[in-house]
Amino acid sequence: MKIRVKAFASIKDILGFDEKELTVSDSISVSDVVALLEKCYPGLKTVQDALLYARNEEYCRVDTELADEDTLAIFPHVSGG
Amino acid sequence: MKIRVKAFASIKDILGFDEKELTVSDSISVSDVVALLEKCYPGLKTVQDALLYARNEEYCRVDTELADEDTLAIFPHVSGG
Amino acid sequence: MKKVIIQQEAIDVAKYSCQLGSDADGAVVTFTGRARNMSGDKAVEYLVYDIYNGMAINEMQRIVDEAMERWRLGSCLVVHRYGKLAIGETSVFIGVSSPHREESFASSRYIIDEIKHRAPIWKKEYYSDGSRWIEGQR
Amino acid sequence: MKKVIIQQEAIDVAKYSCQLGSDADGAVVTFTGRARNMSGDKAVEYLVYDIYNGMAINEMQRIVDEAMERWRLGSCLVVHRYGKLAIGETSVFIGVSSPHREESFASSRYIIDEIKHRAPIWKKEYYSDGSRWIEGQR
Repeated sequence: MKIRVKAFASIKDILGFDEKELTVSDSISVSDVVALLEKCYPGLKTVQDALLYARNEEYCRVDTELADEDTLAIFPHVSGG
Repeated sequence: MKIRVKAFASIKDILGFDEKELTVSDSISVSDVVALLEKCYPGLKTVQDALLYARNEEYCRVDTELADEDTLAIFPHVSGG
Repeated sequence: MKKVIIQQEAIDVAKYSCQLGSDADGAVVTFTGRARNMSGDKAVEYLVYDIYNGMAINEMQRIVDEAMERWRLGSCLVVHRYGKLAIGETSVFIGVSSPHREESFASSRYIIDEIKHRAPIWKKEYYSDGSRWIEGQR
Repeated sequence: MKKVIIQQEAIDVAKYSCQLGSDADGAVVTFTGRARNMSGDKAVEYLVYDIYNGMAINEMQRIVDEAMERWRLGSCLVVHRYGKLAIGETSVFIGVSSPHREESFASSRYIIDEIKHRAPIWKKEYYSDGSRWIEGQR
Protein backbone atom coordinates (compact mmCIF):
# COMPACT_ATOMS: atom_id res chain seq x y z
CA MET A 1 0.00 0.00 0.00
CA LYS A 2 0.98 3.63 -0.33
CA ILE A 3 1.32 6.15 2.46
CA ARG A 4 2.44 9.72 2.50
CA VAL A 5 4.94 10.91 5.14
CA LYS A 6 5.10 14.54 6.15
CA ALA A 7 7.87 16.06 8.27
CA PHE A 8 7.99 19.37 10.09
CA ALA A 9 10.51 21.65 11.81
CA SER A 10 13.70 19.85 12.96
CA ILE A 11 12.44 16.53 11.61
CA LYS A 12 12.18 18.05 8.15
CA ASP A 13 15.85 19.06 8.47
CA ILE A 14 16.87 15.55 9.57
CA LEU A 15 14.91 13.77 6.83
CA GLY A 16 15.69 16.31 4.14
CA PHE A 17 12.10 16.34 2.82
CA ASP A 18 8.81 17.79 3.91
CA GLU A 19 6.69 15.22 2.11
CA LYS A 20 7.37 11.79 0.59
CA GLU A 21 5.33 8.88 -0.70
CA LEU A 22 6.32 5.44 0.59
CA THR A 23 5.22 2.05 -0.63
CA VAL A 24 4.93 -0.17 2.42
CA SER A 25 3.49 -3.55 3.37
CA ASP A 26 -0.13 -3.75 4.57
CA SER A 27 -0.94 -3.52 8.29
CA ILE A 28 2.07 -1.42 9.11
CA SER A 29 2.16 0.66 12.27
CA VAL A 30 3.58 4.14 12.91
CA SER A 31 6.56 2.63 14.74
CA ASP A 32 7.26 0.31 11.79
CA VAL A 33 7.42 3.33 9.47
CA VAL A 34 9.73 5.15 11.85
CA ALA A 35 12.00 2.07 11.99
CA LEU A 36 12.07 2.02 8.19
CA LEU A 37 12.95 5.69 8.02
CA GLU A 38 15.72 5.28 10.59
CA LYS A 39 17.56 2.95 8.23
CA CYS A 40 17.87 5.69 5.61
CA TYR A 41 18.05 8.61 8.05
CA PRO A 42 20.02 7.52 11.15
CA GLY A 43 19.69 11.04 12.63
CA LEU A 44 16.09 10.19 13.40
CA LYS A 45 17.22 7.79 16.15
CA THR A 46 18.69 10.62 18.20
CA VAL A 47 15.35 12.41 18.51
CA GLN A 48 13.01 9.42 18.67
CA ASP A 49 11.84 10.01 22.23
CA ALA A 50 10.78 13.54 21.36
CA LEU A 51 8.67 12.68 18.32
CA LEU A 52 4.95 13.24 17.91
CA TYR A 53 2.78 11.63 15.24
CA ALA A 54 -0.42 12.49 13.41
CA ARG A 55 -2.44 10.20 11.16
CA ASN A 56 -4.59 12.08 8.66
CA GLU A 57 -4.23 15.36 10.57
CA GLU A 58 -5.11 13.92 13.99
CA TYR A 59 -2.63 13.13 16.75
CA CYS A 60 -2.04 9.38 17.01
CA ARG A 61 -0.01 6.92 19.10
CA VAL A 62 3.13 5.19 17.94
CA ASP A 63 1.31 1.82 17.82
CA THR A 64 -1.45 3.13 15.51
CA GLU A 65 -2.00 0.96 12.40
CA LEU A 66 -1.91 2.77 9.07
CA ALA A 67 -4.15 2.15 6.07
CA ASP A 68 -3.67 2.65 2.35
CA GLU A 69 -3.59 6.35 1.34
CA ASP A 70 -2.98 7.49 4.92
CA THR A 71 -0.88 10.53 5.66
CA LEU A 72 1.54 10.14 8.56
CA ALA A 73 3.07 13.33 9.95
CA ILE A 74 6.19 13.20 12.12
CA PHE A 75 7.25 16.21 14.14
CA PRO A 76 8.82 17.44 17.38
CA HIS A 77 6.90 18.96 20.30
CA VAL A 78 5.11 22.07 19.09
CA SER A 79 6.23 25.62 19.91
CA GLY A 80 3.74 27.94 18.23
CA GLY A 81 1.86 30.83 19.76
CA MET B 1 -12.81 76.98 59.24
CA LYS B 2 -13.95 76.29 55.72
CA ILE B 3 -14.25 72.92 54.05
CA ARG B 4 -15.58 71.87 50.69
CA VAL B 5 -17.98 68.91 50.43
CA LYS B 6 -18.24 66.95 47.21
CA ALA B 7 -20.96 64.38 46.48
CA PHE B 8 -21.14 61.71 43.77
CA ALA B 9 -23.66 59.35 42.23
CA SER B 10 -26.68 58.58 44.45
CA ILE B 11 -25.33 60.83 47.23
CA LYS B 12 -25.36 63.76 44.83
CA ASP B 13 -29.05 63.01 44.20
CA ILE B 14 -29.80 62.84 47.94
CA LEU B 15 -27.95 66.04 48.80
CA GLY B 16 -29.02 67.91 45.71
CA PHE B 17 -25.54 69.32 45.08
CA ASP B 18 -22.25 68.07 43.74
CA GLU B 19 -20.13 70.59 45.60
CA LYS B 20 -20.71 72.94 48.53
CA GLU B 21 -18.62 75.04 50.87
CA LEU B 22 -19.34 74.68 54.57
CA THR B 23 -18.13 76.80 57.44
CA VAL B 24 -17.53 74.47 60.37
CA SER B 25 -15.86 74.53 63.78
CA ASP B 26 -12.18 73.59 64.07
CA SER B 27 -11.15 69.99 64.76
CA ILE B 28 -14.20 68.52 63.15
CA SER B 29 -14.20 64.89 61.96
CA VAL B 30 -15.75 63.30 58.89
CA SER B 31 -18.52 61.78 61.01
CA ASP B 32 -19.27 65.20 62.53
CA VAL B 33 -19.75 66.64 59.04
CA VAL B 34 -21.99 63.74 58.05
CA ALA B 35 -24.07 64.32 61.22
CA LEU B 36 -24.38 68.00 60.28
CA LEU B 37 -25.48 67.15 56.75
CA GLU B 38 -28.04 64.64 58.02
CA LYS B 39 -29.90 67.46 59.77
CA CYS B 40 -30.52 69.22 56.47
CA TYR B 41 -30.70 66.10 54.32
CA PRO B 42 -32.42 63.31 56.30
CA GLY B 43 -32.16 60.99 53.27
CA LEU B 44 -28.49 60.64 54.06
CA LYS B 45 -29.32 58.58 57.17
CA THR B 46 -30.80 55.79 55.09
CA VAL B 47 -27.55 55.17 53.22
CA GLN B 48 -25.03 55.91 55.96
CA ASP B 49 -23.69 52.37 56.25
CA ALA B 50 -22.90 52.32 52.57
CA LEU B 51 -20.92 55.56 52.44
CA LEU B 52 -17.28 55.98 51.55
CA TYR B 53 -15.20 59.08 52.23
CA ALA B 54 -12.19 60.77 50.72
CA ARG B 55 -10.20 63.63 52.19
CA ASN B 56 -8.31 65.66 49.58
CA GLU B 57 -8.73 62.93 46.96
CA GLU B 58 -7.56 60.07 49.19
CA TYR B 59 -9.80 57.50 50.84
CA CYS B 60 -10.18 58.23 54.56
CA ARG B 61 -11.92 56.75 57.59
CA VAL B 62 -15.04 58.21 59.17
CA ASP B 63 -13.05 59.30 62.25
CA THR B 64 -10.52 61.30 60.21
CA GLU B 65 -10.06 64.88 61.42
CA LEU B 66 -10.46 67.60 58.82
CA ALA B 67 -8.37 70.75 58.47
CA ASP B 68 -9.11 74.19 57.04
CA GLU B 69 -9.47 74.17 53.23
CA ASP B 70 -9.91 70.39 53.12
CA THR B 71 -12.12 68.77 50.54
CA LEU B 72 -14.32 65.96 51.84
CA ALA B 73 -15.92 63.71 49.24
CA ILE B 74 -18.90 61.52 50.13
CA PHE B 75 -19.99 58.71 47.85
CA PRO B 76 -21.41 55.20 47.63
CA HIS B 77 -19.39 52.08 46.81
CA VAL B 78 -17.85 52.49 43.38
CA SER B 79 -19.09 50.71 40.26
CA GLY B 80 -16.84 51.81 37.40
CA GLY B 81 -15.02 49.66 34.93
CA MET C 1 5.11 53.27 28.55
CA LYS C 2 2.85 53.95 31.52
CA LYS C 3 -0.27 56.05 31.09
CA VAL C 4 -3.66 56.64 32.73
CA ILE C 5 -6.26 58.61 30.80
CA ILE C 6 -9.77 59.76 31.68
CA GLN C 7 -11.85 61.03 28.79
CA GLN C 8 -15.40 61.90 27.82
CA GLU C 9 -15.06 61.12 24.11
CA ALA C 10 -15.36 57.59 22.71
CA ILE C 11 -12.37 55.29 23.39
CA ASP C 12 -10.58 54.31 20.19
CA VAL C 13 -9.61 50.72 21.04
CA ALA C 14 -7.70 50.21 17.78
CA LYS C 15 -5.62 53.34 18.33
CA TYR C 16 -4.70 52.43 21.89
CA SER C 17 -4.06 48.76 21.06
CA CYS C 18 -1.35 49.75 18.61
CA GLN C 19 0.59 51.68 21.25
CA LEU C 20 1.34 48.59 23.33
CA GLY C 21 4.45 46.44 23.42
CA SER C 22 8.15 46.90 22.80
CA ASP C 23 10.65 44.61 21.05
CA ALA C 24 11.34 42.94 24.39
CA ASP C 25 7.69 41.98 24.87
CA GLY C 26 6.36 38.64 23.71
CA ALA C 27 2.83 39.20 25.01
CA VAL C 28 0.13 41.87 24.97
CA VAL C 29 -3.18 41.50 26.80
CA THR C 30 -6.02 43.98 26.51
CA PHE C 31 -9.25 44.17 28.47
CA THR C 32 -12.15 46.21 27.15
CA GLY C 33 -15.21 46.90 29.27
CA ARG C 34 -18.34 47.59 27.21
CA ALA C 35 -21.81 48.98 27.93
CA ARG C 36 -24.03 45.89 27.95
CA ASN C 37 -27.66 45.86 26.80
CA MET C 38 -28.89 43.83 29.77
CA SER C 39 -28.54 44.23 33.53
CA GLY C 40 -29.91 41.11 35.15
CA ASP C 41 -33.18 40.73 33.24
CA LYS C 42 -33.67 44.44 32.58
CA ALA C 43 -32.97 45.99 29.17
CA VAL C 44 -30.55 48.92 29.43
CA GLU C 45 -30.94 51.81 26.98
CA TYR C 46 -27.77 53.70 27.85
CA LEU C 47 -25.37 54.37 30.71
CA VAL C 48 -24.00 57.45 32.43
CA TYR C 49 -20.70 57.30 34.31
CA ASP C 50 -20.06 59.79 37.10
CA ILE C 51 -16.42 60.22 38.02
CA TYR C 52 -14.38 61.99 40.70
CA ASN C 53 -11.80 63.11 38.21
CA GLY C 54 -8.71 64.03 40.19
CA MET C 55 -9.10 61.21 42.68
CA ALA C 56 -9.85 58.64 39.95
CA ILE C 57 -6.62 59.53 38.16
CA ASN C 58 -4.65 59.21 41.41
CA GLU C 59 -6.24 55.92 42.34
CA MET C 60 -5.82 54.39 38.89
CA GLN C 61 -2.20 55.57 38.75
CA ARG C 62 -1.61 53.90 42.10
CA ILE C 63 -3.15 50.66 40.80
CA VAL C 64 -0.91 50.78 37.73
CA ASP C 65 2.13 51.41 39.93
CA GLU C 66 1.22 48.43 42.08
CA ALA C 67 0.92 46.23 38.98
CA MET C 68 4.25 47.41 37.58
CA GLU C 69 5.94 46.76 40.90
CA ARG C 70 4.50 43.26 41.12
CA TRP C 71 4.97 42.17 37.50
CA ARG C 72 7.61 43.00 34.90
CA LEU C 73 5.60 44.99 32.36
CA GLY C 74 6.84 46.68 29.20
CA SER C 75 3.79 48.90 28.90
CA CYS C 76 0.66 49.63 30.86
CA LEU C 77 -2.15 51.82 29.58
CA VAL C 78 -5.51 52.50 31.28
CA VAL C 79 -8.25 54.60 29.69
CA HIS C 80 -11.58 55.21 31.45
CA ARG C 81 -14.51 57.05 30.00
CA TYR C 82 -17.17 59.12 31.75
CA GLY C 83 -20.45 60.75 30.73
CA LYS C 84 -23.10 59.12 28.58
CA LEU C 85 -22.38 55.81 26.82
CA ALA C 86 -24.48 54.06 24.20
CA ILE C 87 -24.81 50.26 24.32
CA GLY C 88 -21.72 48.61 22.83
CA GLU C 89 -19.43 51.54 23.58
CA THR C 90 -16.22 51.05 25.54
CA SER C 91 -16.24 52.19 29.18
CA VAL C 92 -12.70 51.13 30.04
CA PHE C 93 -9.64 49.92 28.16
CA ILE C 94 -6.66 48.26 29.83
CA GLY C 95 -3.61 47.27 27.82
CA VAL C 96 -0.42 45.69 29.15
CA SER C 97 2.61 44.03 27.63
CA SER C 98 5.38 41.87 29.06
CA PRO C 99 8.15 39.50 27.99
CA HIS C 100 6.02 36.45 28.86
CA ARG C 101 2.26 35.96 28.92
CA GLU C 102 1.77 35.15 32.59
CA GLU C 103 2.56 38.72 33.64
CA SER C 104 0.23 40.26 31.07
CA PHE C 105 -2.72 38.08 32.02
CA ALA C 106 -2.20 38.47 35.76
CA SER C 107 -1.63 42.21 35.70
CA SER C 108 -4.54 43.10 33.41
CA ARG C 109 -6.84 41.07 35.63
CA TYR C 110 -5.45 42.76 38.72
CA ILE C 111 -5.89 46.23 37.26
CA ILE C 112 -9.53 45.82 36.20
CA ASP C 113 -10.46 44.15 39.50
CA GLU C 114 -8.86 46.93 41.51
CA ILE C 115 -10.41 49.68 39.36
CA LYS C 116 -13.83 48.18 39.96
CA HIS C 117 -13.18 48.14 43.71
CA ARG C 118 -11.31 51.38 44.24
CA ALA C 119 -11.58 53.94 41.43
CA PRO C 120 -14.21 56.57 42.30
CA ILE C 121 -16.42 56.02 39.26
CA TRP C 122 -20.12 55.19 39.30
CA LYS C 123 -22.40 53.76 36.68
CA LYS C 124 -26.06 54.71 36.25
CA GLU C 125 -28.24 52.49 34.12
CA TYR C 126 -31.13 53.99 32.17
CA TYR C 127 -34.11 51.79 31.32
CA SER C 128 -37.28 52.54 29.38
CA ASP C 129 -39.06 53.04 32.72
CA GLY C 130 -36.47 54.77 34.88
CA SER C 131 -32.86 54.68 36.00
CA ARG C 132 -30.71 53.35 38.80
CA TRP C 133 -27.26 54.01 40.22
CA ILE C 134 -25.25 50.81 40.44
CA GLU C 135 -23.29 50.39 43.67
CA GLY C 136 -20.41 47.99 43.97
CA GLN C 137 -19.31 45.99 46.98
CA ARG C 138 -15.93 46.04 48.61
CA MET D 1 -18.81 34.97 15.88
CA LYS D 2 -16.39 32.04 15.87
CA LYS D 3 -13.41 32.04 13.55
CA VAL D 4 -9.96 30.48 13.19
CA ILE D 5 -7.58 31.94 10.61
CA ILE D 6 -4.08 30.97 9.50
CA GLN D 7 -2.27 33.51 7.38
CA GLN D 8 1.16 34.38 6.06
CA GLU D 9 0.62 38.15 5.83
CA ALA D 10 1.00 40.45 8.85
CA ILE D 11 -1.82 40.27 11.43
CA ASP D 12 -3.75 43.53 11.65
CA VAL D 13 -4.50 43.63 15.38
CA ALA D 14 -6.58 46.79 15.13
CA LYS D 15 -8.80 45.32 12.42
CA TYR D 16 -9.43 42.09 14.28
CA SER D 17 -9.93 43.86 17.64
CA CYS D 18 -12.84 45.81 16.21
CA GLN D 19 -14.70 42.65 15.19
CA LEU D 20 -15.15 41.45 18.76
CA GLY D 21 -18.14 41.78 21.05
CA SER D 22 -21.89 42.09 20.69
CA ASP D 23 -24.37 44.26 22.59
CA ALA D 24 -24.77 41.46 25.13
CA ASP D 25 -21.06 41.43 25.94
CA GLY D 26 -19.62 43.50 28.76
CA ALA D 27 -16.05 42.29 28.33
CA VAL D 28 -13.52 41.74 25.57
CA VAL D 29 -10.07 40.25 26.21
CA THR D 30 -7.37 40.00 23.56
CA PHE D 31 -4.05 38.22 23.70
CA THR D 32 -1.34 39.09 21.19
CA GLY D 33 1.83 37.01 20.89
CA ARG D 34 4.77 38.95 19.46
CA ALA D 35 8.21 38.09 18.11
CA ARG D 36 10.57 39.01 20.94
CA ASN D 37 14.11 40.31 20.42
CA MET D 38 15.64 38.07 23.09
CA SER D 39 15.52 34.33 23.73
CA GLY D 40 17.15 33.67 27.07
CA ASP D 41 20.31 35.79 26.72
CA LYS D 42 20.58 35.44 22.95
CA ALA D 43 19.58 38.26 20.59
CA VAL D 44 17.02 37.11 18.01
CA GLU D 45 17.11 38.70 14.54
CA TYR D 46 13.92 37.20 13.16
CA LEU D 47 11.68 34.14 13.42
CA VAL D 48 10.28 31.58 11.02
CA TYR D 49 7.11 29.66 11.86
CA ASP D 50 6.55 26.27 10.26
CA ILE D 51 2.94 25.09 10.33
CA TYR D 52 1.03 21.92 9.47
CA ASN D 53 -1.78 23.88 7.89
CA GLY D 54 -4.77 21.55 7.74
CA MET D 55 -4.08 19.96 11.08
CA ALA D 56 -3.39 23.30 12.76
CA ILE D 57 -6.78 24.64 11.65
CA ASN D 58 -8.50 21.48 12.95
CA GLU D 59 -6.70 21.56 16.26
CA MET D 60 -7.29 25.28 16.84
CA GLN D 61 -10.95 24.91 15.92
CA ARG D 62 -11.23 22.10 18.45
CA ILE D 63 -9.62 24.30 21.11
CA VAL D 64 -12.07 27.11 20.33
CA ASP D 65 -14.99 24.67 20.50
CA GLU D 66 -13.79 23.46 23.89
CA ALA D 67 -13.58 27.04 25.15
CA MET D 68 -17.06 27.92 23.87
CA GLU D 69 -18.49 24.81 25.49
CA ARG D 70 -16.88 25.60 28.80
CA TRP D 71 -17.53 29.36 28.93
CA ARG D 72 -20.36 31.51 27.61
CA LEU D 73 -18.64 33.52 24.89
CA GLY D 74 -20.16 36.03 22.51
CA SER D 75 -17.26 35.87 20.08
CA CYS D 76 -14.04 33.95 19.70
CA LEU D 77 -11.42 34.74 17.08
CA VAL D 78 -8.01 33.09 16.66
CA VAL D 79 -5.47 34.19 14.04
CA HIS D 80 -2.07 32.51 13.70
CA ARG D 81 0.66 33.55 11.36
CA TYR D 82 3.34 31.45 9.66
CA GLY D 83 6.45 32.15 7.63
CA LYS D 84 9.04 34.80 8.45
CA LEU D 85 8.36 37.33 11.21
CA ALA D 86 10.38 40.43 12.06
CA ILE D 87 10.91 41.35 15.72
CA GLY D 88 7.80 43.08 17.12
CA GLU D 89 5.43 41.46 14.64
CA THR D 90 2.38 39.53 15.83
CA SER D 91 2.58 35.74 15.69
CA VAL D 92 -0.84 35.01 17.17
CA PHE D 93 -3.96 37.00 18.03
CA ILE D 94 -6.74 35.68 20.26
CA GLY D 95 -9.87 37.73 20.90
CA VAL D 96 -12.87 36.71 22.98
CA SER D 97 -15.92 38.49 24.37
CA SER D 98 -18.47 37.55 27.00
CA PRO D 99 -21.19 39.10 29.18
CA HIS D 100 -18.85 39.16 32.21
CA ARG D 101 -15.08 39.43 32.44
CA GLU D 102 -14.31 36.13 34.17
CA GLU D 103 -15.21 34.13 31.05
CA SER D 104 -13.13 36.30 28.75
CA PHE D 105 -10.02 36.11 30.91
CA ALA D 106 -10.31 32.38 31.56
CA SER D 107 -11.08 31.40 27.97
CA SER D 108 -8.37 33.52 26.32
CA ARG D 109 -5.82 32.06 28.72
CA TYR D 110 -7.08 28.55 28.02
CA ILE D 111 -6.91 29.04 24.25
CA ILE D 112 -3.34 30.35 24.13
CA ASP D 113 -2.11 27.69 26.56
CA GLU D 114 -3.71 24.90 24.50
CA ILE D 115 -2.44 26.32 21.20
CA LYS D 116 1.09 26.32 22.59
CA HIS D 117 0.68 22.69 23.66
CA ARG D 118 -1.31 21.21 20.80
CA ALA D 119 -1.35 23.24 17.58
CA PRO D 120 1.23 21.83 15.11
CA ILE D 121 3.25 25.01 14.69
CA TRP D 122 6.98 25.37 15.28
CA LYS D 123 9.15 28.40 15.80
CA LYS D 124 12.72 28.75 14.55
CA GLU D 125 14.86 31.52 15.97
CA TYR D 126 17.53 33.13 13.82
CA TYR D 127 20.55 34.70 15.51
CA SER D 128 23.55 36.53 14.07
CA ASP D 129 25.52 33.27 14.37
CA GLY D 130 22.99 30.60 13.45
CA SER D 131 19.48 29.36 14.07
CA ARG D 132 17.58 26.91 16.22
CA TRP D 133 14.19 25.18 16.19
CA ILE D 134 12.36 25.73 19.46
CA GLU D 135 10.64 22.65 20.84
CA GLY D 136 7.91 22.85 23.42
CA GLN D 137 7.10 20.44 26.21
CA ARG D 138 3.85 18.70 26.83
